[in-house]
Amino acid sequence: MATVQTPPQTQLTMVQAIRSALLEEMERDQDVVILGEDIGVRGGVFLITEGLIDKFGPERVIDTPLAEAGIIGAAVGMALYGLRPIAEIQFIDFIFPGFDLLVTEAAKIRYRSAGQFGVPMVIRSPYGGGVRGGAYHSQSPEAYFVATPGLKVVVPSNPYDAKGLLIASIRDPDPVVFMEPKKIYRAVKSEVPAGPYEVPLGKAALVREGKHVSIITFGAMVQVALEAAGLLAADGVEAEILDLRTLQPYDTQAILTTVAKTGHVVLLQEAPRIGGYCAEIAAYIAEHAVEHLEGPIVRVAGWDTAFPYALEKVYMPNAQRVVRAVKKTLNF
Amino acid sequence: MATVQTPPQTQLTMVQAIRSALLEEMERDQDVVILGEDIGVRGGVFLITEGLIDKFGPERVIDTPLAEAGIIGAAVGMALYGLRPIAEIQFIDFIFPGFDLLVTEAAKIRYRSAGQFGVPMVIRSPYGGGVRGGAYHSQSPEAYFVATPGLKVVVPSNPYDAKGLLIASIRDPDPVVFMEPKKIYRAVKSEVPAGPYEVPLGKAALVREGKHVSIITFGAMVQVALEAAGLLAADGVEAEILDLRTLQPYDTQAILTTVAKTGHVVLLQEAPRIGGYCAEIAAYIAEHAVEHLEGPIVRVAGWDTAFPYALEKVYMPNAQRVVRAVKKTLNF
Amino acid sequence: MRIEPFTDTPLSILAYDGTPKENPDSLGLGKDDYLHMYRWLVFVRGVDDRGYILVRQGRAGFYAQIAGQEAAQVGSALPLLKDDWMYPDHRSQGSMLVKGLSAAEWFGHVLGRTLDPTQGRLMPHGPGRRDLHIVPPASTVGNKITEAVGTAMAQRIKKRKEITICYMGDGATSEGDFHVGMNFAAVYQAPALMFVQNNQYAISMRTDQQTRTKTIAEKARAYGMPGYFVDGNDVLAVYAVTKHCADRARSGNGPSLIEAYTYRYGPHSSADDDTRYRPKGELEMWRTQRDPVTRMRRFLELRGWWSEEQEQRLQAEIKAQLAAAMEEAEKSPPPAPLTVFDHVYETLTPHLAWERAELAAELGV
Amino acid sequence: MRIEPFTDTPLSILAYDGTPKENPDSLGLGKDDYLHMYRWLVFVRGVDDRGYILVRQGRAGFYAQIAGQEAAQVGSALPLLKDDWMYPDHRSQGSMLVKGLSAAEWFGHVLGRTLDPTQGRLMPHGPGRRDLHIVPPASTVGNKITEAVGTAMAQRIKKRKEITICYMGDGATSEGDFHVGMNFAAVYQAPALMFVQNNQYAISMRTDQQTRTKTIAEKARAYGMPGYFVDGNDVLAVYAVTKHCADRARSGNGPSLIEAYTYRYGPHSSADDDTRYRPKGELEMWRTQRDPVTRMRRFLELRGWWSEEQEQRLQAEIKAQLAAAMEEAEKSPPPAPLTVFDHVYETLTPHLAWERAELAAELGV
Ligand SMILES: Cc1ncc(C[n+]2csc(CCOP(=O)(O)OP(=O)(O)O)c2C)c(N)n1
Ligand SMILES: Cc1ncc(C[n+]2csc(CCOP(=O)(O)OP(=O)(O)O)c2C)c(N)n1
Ligand SMILES: [Mg+2]
Ligand SMILES: [Mg+2]
Repeated sequence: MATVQTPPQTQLTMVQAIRSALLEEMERDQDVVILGEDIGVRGGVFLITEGLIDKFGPERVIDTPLAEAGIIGAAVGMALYGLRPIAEIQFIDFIFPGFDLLVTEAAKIRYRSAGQFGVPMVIRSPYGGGVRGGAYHSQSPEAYFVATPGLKVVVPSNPYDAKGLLIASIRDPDPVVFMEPKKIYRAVKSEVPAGPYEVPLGKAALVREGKHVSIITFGAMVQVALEAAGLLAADGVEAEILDLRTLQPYDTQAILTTVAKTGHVVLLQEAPRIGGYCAEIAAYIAEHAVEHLEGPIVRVAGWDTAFPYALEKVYMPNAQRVVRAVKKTLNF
Repeated sequence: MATVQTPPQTQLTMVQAIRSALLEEMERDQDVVILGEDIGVRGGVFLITEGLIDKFGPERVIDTPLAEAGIIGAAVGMALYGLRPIAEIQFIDFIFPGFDLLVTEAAKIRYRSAGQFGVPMVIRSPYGGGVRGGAYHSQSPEAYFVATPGLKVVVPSNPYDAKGLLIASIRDPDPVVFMEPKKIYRAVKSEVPAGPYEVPLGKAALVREGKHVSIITFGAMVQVALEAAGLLAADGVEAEILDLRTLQPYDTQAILTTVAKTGHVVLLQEAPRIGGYCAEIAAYIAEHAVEHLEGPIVRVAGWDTAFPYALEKVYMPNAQRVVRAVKKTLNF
Repeated sequence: MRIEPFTDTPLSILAYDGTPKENPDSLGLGKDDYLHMYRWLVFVRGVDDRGYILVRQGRAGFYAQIAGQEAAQVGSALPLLKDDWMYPDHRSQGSMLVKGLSAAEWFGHVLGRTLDPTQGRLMPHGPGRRDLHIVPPASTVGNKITEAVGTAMAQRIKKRKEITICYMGDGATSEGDFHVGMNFAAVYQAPALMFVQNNQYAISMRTDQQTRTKTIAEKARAYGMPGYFVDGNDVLAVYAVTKHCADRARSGNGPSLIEAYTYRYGPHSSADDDTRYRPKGELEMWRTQRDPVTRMRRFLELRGWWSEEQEQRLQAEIKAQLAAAMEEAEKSPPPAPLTVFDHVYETLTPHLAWERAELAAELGV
Repeated sequence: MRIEPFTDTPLSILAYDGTPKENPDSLGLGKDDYLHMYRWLVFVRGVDDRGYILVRQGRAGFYAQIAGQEAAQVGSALPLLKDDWMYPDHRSQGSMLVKGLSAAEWFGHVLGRTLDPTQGRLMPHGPGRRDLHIVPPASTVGNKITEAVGTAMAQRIKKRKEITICYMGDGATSEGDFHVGMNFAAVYQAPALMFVQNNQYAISMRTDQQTRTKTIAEKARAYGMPGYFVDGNDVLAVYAVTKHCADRARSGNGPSLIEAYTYRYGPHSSADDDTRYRPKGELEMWRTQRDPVTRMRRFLELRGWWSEEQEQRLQAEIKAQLAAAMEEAEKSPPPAPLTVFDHVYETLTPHLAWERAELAAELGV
């Protein structure tokens, strides 16, 4: 991890941390532009881009018509030209009208041009449940992006990482899908330095050390893992928590290390289980660390349904479910 | 499996078998309509719908404008109304402009209407490599569909199954993505009965028995697995081959049975490895059958790149790679 | 009113003050019909006001008001027949109520109770009802347009004399699905009404930021389809144009685009802060000078068909009706936890059955 | 020729027989320019003919011929300046060649050799070249339109006097991305030329099955953008209209849609059987009476600038040039196996490095 440089630190929410990354990168580099629905005068529906249009004008803070294919497509065309566009998708559930531009174009142009063209762009978007958003304001579609070679996929779990990962994503030469856990947009604060810094892509963070079981997760679920670890500790079970931070490319070394240490694995995600991201981690472990496993790899995930509105609480993974999963693998 | 009823059997290719399923189901049920690009007078680019427009007219064999969102969206609207549309996507690489209609609408309407509305439709489309199709006529995007609750996903590996699975899909009350391995459209023949029959969704087929290792795969890769099994047999290794046929919902029982029997697993798919479908199978086994594993679960897959044109042979999984994977898990 | 496509100014029958510019009786309507229409305007406004209160009370997670757009919704839904299909968008509850959804169901929907025909599955911007041929809207803007056209194509294939109406906002016309759906509708001459409520904003984006055309209606030119530009706050004009297009579609003469020019009074939704983007005075102007409910009332008064006393009686009657509906909704229980697994597929897959058992164990049920 | 949008008949300068309907010199072109244009027409036809042979020899997996559409491509590419950007589609090799791609590179592309600037990564319907600002097309119809507009928006943001041209077929205009791209281009007044080669078919689908409008050009009305309908087999008319729109865009006056009405002689691609859907006689009519190359030649002959002898000399010269180009392409090796991992990302990820090592072990390299 890049050394954190400078003194002026403040307690910021994730919204504030992300906004400060945008602001500082736009100040640093004229080629950084942002585009999306309602990001100008409205400041974005979560106010992440508040005030940026006043500072940088409508040519660099581009309010767009209501068309995700246009937002992503235009961003790709800008990136090919040499700008560094950051596209906002208002909720990640609405990325699908522009999905073709993402998987067919953004992800593959470097490859199909044999490296002549690159697509240095970021798509940032709030994802996930817990805000009474129902089926179309709650999804966690990371599995689609990860199954697409050419994309990088980043999910911060706290304000410090959010800023550093976003800056690293903006500076990255390849397209990055940056998924922001909206449930904790304002719920969690952390120390965030005032100047620019990078949290490198591809590196996981060990957010809790433990010796009995490894809980591997990311994004908003890190909070749930921490809560579970608290409950487990009361029972004498010390859980190690690995926050992947980057889902693609993921930190294989960190995964192997924790699995070798504990021998027990629980994987935790919000998305439905079948075909979800954690399947990849399970598969990786089953191929490369099977000799360390002392119990089944248990997945805790959203149920394999659409995301419900009234039954949201029943749907979302919670600490109790994680505890049960841990016991399942430990008592194997 | 439904008992196969009737005498007149003929050797058919997959193209012919699929065509006969369409023809017979359209004869049986007035509500079955087909729609897609060039499926009318042109008979489809692979001639699967050849002659159907003459038989059923342009109201039931609907040549569409060039817009996959329209094809899928119109099919959804027809299905909601009570028809049984079968939408053809000319190549599955081109499903993405209509992806939103598939994952946001087709997959979720039954759920969001609390069962009031169903979407009994089939999307059939050729997939996969081996035809010099390059990045956009070769993909195997099943992982996206499987990660979407509400969709069923079916991939036949031979003409007999193709017909029976397609008929079962047409009659199924839920949306089915039916992926046709175009590499073996005309390469493999099998006995196909003349009348209608169903191969039930959700049931795998054991295409080869063996005791040392389980190769779990589907679609065009079944041929590769068989070739590998031949090579292995020469070395005294008896591979069991499970053809999943339905990827969602998949046949957990068949998987557990073969894993318990052999203790060694190789998973084989054409798509890139990371986040691919086989990860789900690995995860399932690692959760529910870890006690039977005597070696790592090894995945053989496409490389994690876009699909190349000139280097297609280097890209596609082949029997040698499967053999190497088998040895890796056996010599563990 | 001559009903012509592609006019520069909105087609209208009533002036802003309710004076008829021409005799609306040529529409074939009589006193009872006018009173009926007015009652609907007052009723849907009442339902919406009550519904919105639930969010402010913290009892609902979301609400998108229709206030200001009642005439567009009532006027376009009244010409529909029982067998016609409706694809509402996230701001069409007025149309749904006219089509047959009950106020109690709407409140049940907003509260996420089992009285909701969609069982609390959706954020509250629209349930559906199969028997009424109302398809439940999703949040996603625009992607019901191609489906609505597919339904209309099916109606034509089955040679039924039915039509399908599809509601969308001005913002939705920027999505690719608008284009694809319009084109399919025209190519197949599907009996579809593409009904745009142009309330001048898509959240914060004004229509002139959304598109460079002066009207939405003229976009129909790109599809060889007629496009009608109508005053969306004039319930009679909306009714007349919709009826005209419905008849046309029903008799096999193909689809139409209708743009109802209107204005929303509330924020985009309960999560919005509209003071950030609305120019000062604009809202007040529309509310005081162009209100669709008041306009129709003035018309009735000019005809001598409506009095202050009748108004008060109507208000009281609706108030009571809505109180009863709310009570019914509140009594309705929320969906049971294990129902979360229902209706992913028609029948439970083995995997879902396993998950259901896991949850049952967790809950001890 | 007055260059006006939304005409009912295609704008043209040369009659089918090559007679000028009006003096084309008003375009500011002289003899050398006309000869230059003609040479390009002959050259791109020659390249294409040779390229197609490779499929018939089984040395390429796919080919989409441009025969019949040479004037549309040459006429629209010639007005471009060096810094302008080009987004070709799957049938635009004529334009790419004019923009600077060499014939040898094209053949290398068709053969999948390293001479291909895109290193055999794509099915052969178009390489790209960064230094020439040619973006490599994908197969997917229509999805480069929004990107092209993004590039044009960037050119405007950076205050460059450049423009971007985006090629597409008639079929592509049915995709949602066409709509979205057109709308963005108009809203931001991006310096973009949306150039439609209407060759009357999208594989088997005739334009009248694709849309209900008479022309593609009139679709521009839905975006508040001018739409020009031009005879795509008249290289002078295409040149004139494109130049007009390019100048307009370059001086900050926004985008245009251009529909070049043309015809393809070959099947859709080497995998197609066009006899299944083409009406009898149609192809022959176009080939014998409206050929774009012949038409320009007749014009030159009428002016007394071209003889049979000059023609033969040109043909021979190009033949030799292409033989050399083909030889160069054939000498170029196919890409090395391990390069399959290059350029997924700018740098190899650990996972790809591991896969690369696996393949190296497999190949013993
Ligand atoms: C595809 C998609 N993109 C973005 C959103 C977020 N969103 C919800 S409503 C809305 C504006 C809709 O405007 P309009 O179509 O004019 O309808 P109105 O809300 O004004 O009735 C937006 C951007 C969404 N729901 N779906
Ligand atoms: C999104 C998408 N759908 C379908 C196809 C298959 N396909 C390739 S070219 C083509 C027709 C294109 O027609 P048009 O745009 O008129 O261009 P033309 O080939 O006539 O030059 C089709 C349907 C595709 N490549 N991409
Ligand atoms: Mg609006
Ligand atoms: Mg064409």
